[in-house]
Amino acid sequence: MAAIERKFTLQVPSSTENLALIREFVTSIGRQATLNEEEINKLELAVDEACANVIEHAYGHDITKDVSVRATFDDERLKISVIDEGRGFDPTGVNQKSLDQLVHERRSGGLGIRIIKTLMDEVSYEIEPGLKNELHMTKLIKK
Amino acid sequence: MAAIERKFTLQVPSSTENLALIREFVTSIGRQATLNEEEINKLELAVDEACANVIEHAYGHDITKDVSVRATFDDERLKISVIDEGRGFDPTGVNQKSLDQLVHERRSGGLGIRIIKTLMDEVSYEIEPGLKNELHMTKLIKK
Amino acid sequence: MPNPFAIQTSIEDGLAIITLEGFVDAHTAPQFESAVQSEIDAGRINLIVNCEKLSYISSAGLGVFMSFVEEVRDHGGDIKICGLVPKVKHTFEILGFQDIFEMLEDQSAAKQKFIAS
Amino acid sequence: MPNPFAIQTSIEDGLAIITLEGFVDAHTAPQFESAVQSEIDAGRINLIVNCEKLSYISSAGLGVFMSFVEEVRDHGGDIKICGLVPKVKHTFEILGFQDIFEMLEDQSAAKQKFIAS
Ligand SMILES: Nc1ncnc2c1ncn2[C@@H]1O[C@H](COP(=O)(O)OP(=O)(O)O)[C@@H](O)[C@H]1O
Ligand SMILES: Nc1ncnc2c1ncn2[C@@H]1O[C@H](COP(=O)(O)OP(=O)(O)O)[C@@H](O)[C@H]1O
Repeated sequence: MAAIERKFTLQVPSSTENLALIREFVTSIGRQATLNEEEINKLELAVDEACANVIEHAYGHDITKDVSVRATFDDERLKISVIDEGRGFDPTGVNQKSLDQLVHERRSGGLGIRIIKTLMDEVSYEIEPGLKNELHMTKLIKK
Repeated sequence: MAAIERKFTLQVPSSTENLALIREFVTSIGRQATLNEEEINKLELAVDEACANVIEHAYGHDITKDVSVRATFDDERLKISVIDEGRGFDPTGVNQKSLDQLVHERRSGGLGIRIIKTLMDEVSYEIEPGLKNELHMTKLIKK
Repeated sequence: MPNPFAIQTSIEDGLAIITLEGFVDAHTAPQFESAVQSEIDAGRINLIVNCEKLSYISSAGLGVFMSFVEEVRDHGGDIKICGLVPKVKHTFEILGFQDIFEMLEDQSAAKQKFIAS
Repeated sequence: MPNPFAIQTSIEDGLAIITLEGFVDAHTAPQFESAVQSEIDAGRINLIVNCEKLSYISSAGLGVFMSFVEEVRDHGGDIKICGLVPKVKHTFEILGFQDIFEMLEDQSAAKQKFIAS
């Protein structure tokens, strides 16, 4: 018998002030999905990075906009999507520099997407600039 | 100049397991709305009671159903609604017993609605059984 | 919320001491209820509920106090509450629990009350 | 989350010790950044960031370490990190920060390193 899928949604104004709440939301879901602490920590960080990117890049810190986080899980996987209606971008066009390079260039950013891809099992973007941009992330639930 | 209204939504499966998350959601909003700690505590308890009632009474602990909490605030008031699609009830038909009576009858319940009405500044129900039941609560923001 | 709720029971001088930690809400109140029930089933009717580490209580938790107090009092016992932090104390007081329950500063004051009576 | 973030700076033996507490994320990282900037502006190029009470860091916080380290090293100084709890240490390691930054057990070990060099 397949497990019931459980669904969670959080929608908040686009402000870094809400990142702490987003993390609480995600860790609570991770716990219910029976992820272990280490996996929950990864999920928390990946979703934080995804939402921080939306707040900063998709919306340019416009608090009148909304960030949505949707999560579902069953016995096998936890899927989480971060959704915005902001400017969008071409994720294939972002070139990933090494940490050495970033340090050398005195950059304070450039790690977010790498973190997301490193920590989650599946990552994909669906971009429709100004309409709806979705970042889908999956974590497999190991038994 | 009127303050921007900020809007928050949380939707979770109807399970008491999610009450802790609902409380985190509400306290985070209370803090952003600049309520003081005592007012935040009241808000937290009132919304917990409202959601516990939905989980228990409106849905009879059916985890496939959803509980929604919506909040908006501006400079003057924080409005919060708890929404279900469950069986509904007639709030005017609930008779409020005194604590003495409840204790005498060895009741373990019967305090929830009283708590909500005591702690919030405005409370109203909009009931359409099986379709949409909404409990609207307001807390005034004192400067 | 790594450890939202914990409950412990110990027996000291014939008194059952139930120590609550974290959140008692509609999710965790059933565990509190069965802890009280166990003590009563075992014939212990003098109960202290130590709330020093209790950070939150909703009506589901208050209901546990309400539903057992008459029963233990009928048998000459009591439920006394101790160590409430201000936030939690306020919740008890909103509903008038101070008129029905004795609330003591700490566990030793609560024990003293039982011994003195 | 009553106290999600706090930052403190002290000067000991000519070293700037910045102590982080709680969450460093995109919301709080700017405060961390300006604390580091202040020390550098004041001519202090030997910095210890004490992370014993740091419970969470995201890339916004890591970026503060990244963006200043070359500048202080150019002037013969360094930024050393100490007291990382396992969860936070793991975040640093995912990105390879251990290859670029010295991470010490505690503040005295970090001070020792500066004095020895
Ligand atoms: N949600 C998004 N919307 C628009 N642009 C984005 C989004 N996420 C990332 N980007 C773009 O990709 C770049 C790299 O992102 P990232 O790796 O997270 O590093 P950082 O955010 O620190 O610059 C960003 O600088 C931005 O230009
Ligand atoms: N959201 C709801 N949906 C359906 N029935 C409700 C709801 N809220 C309250 N009720 C009804 O009102 C009664 C009183 O509620 P309350 O004062 O919260 O006490 P308790 O929940 O402990 O019984 C409940 O027993 C239930 O019959």
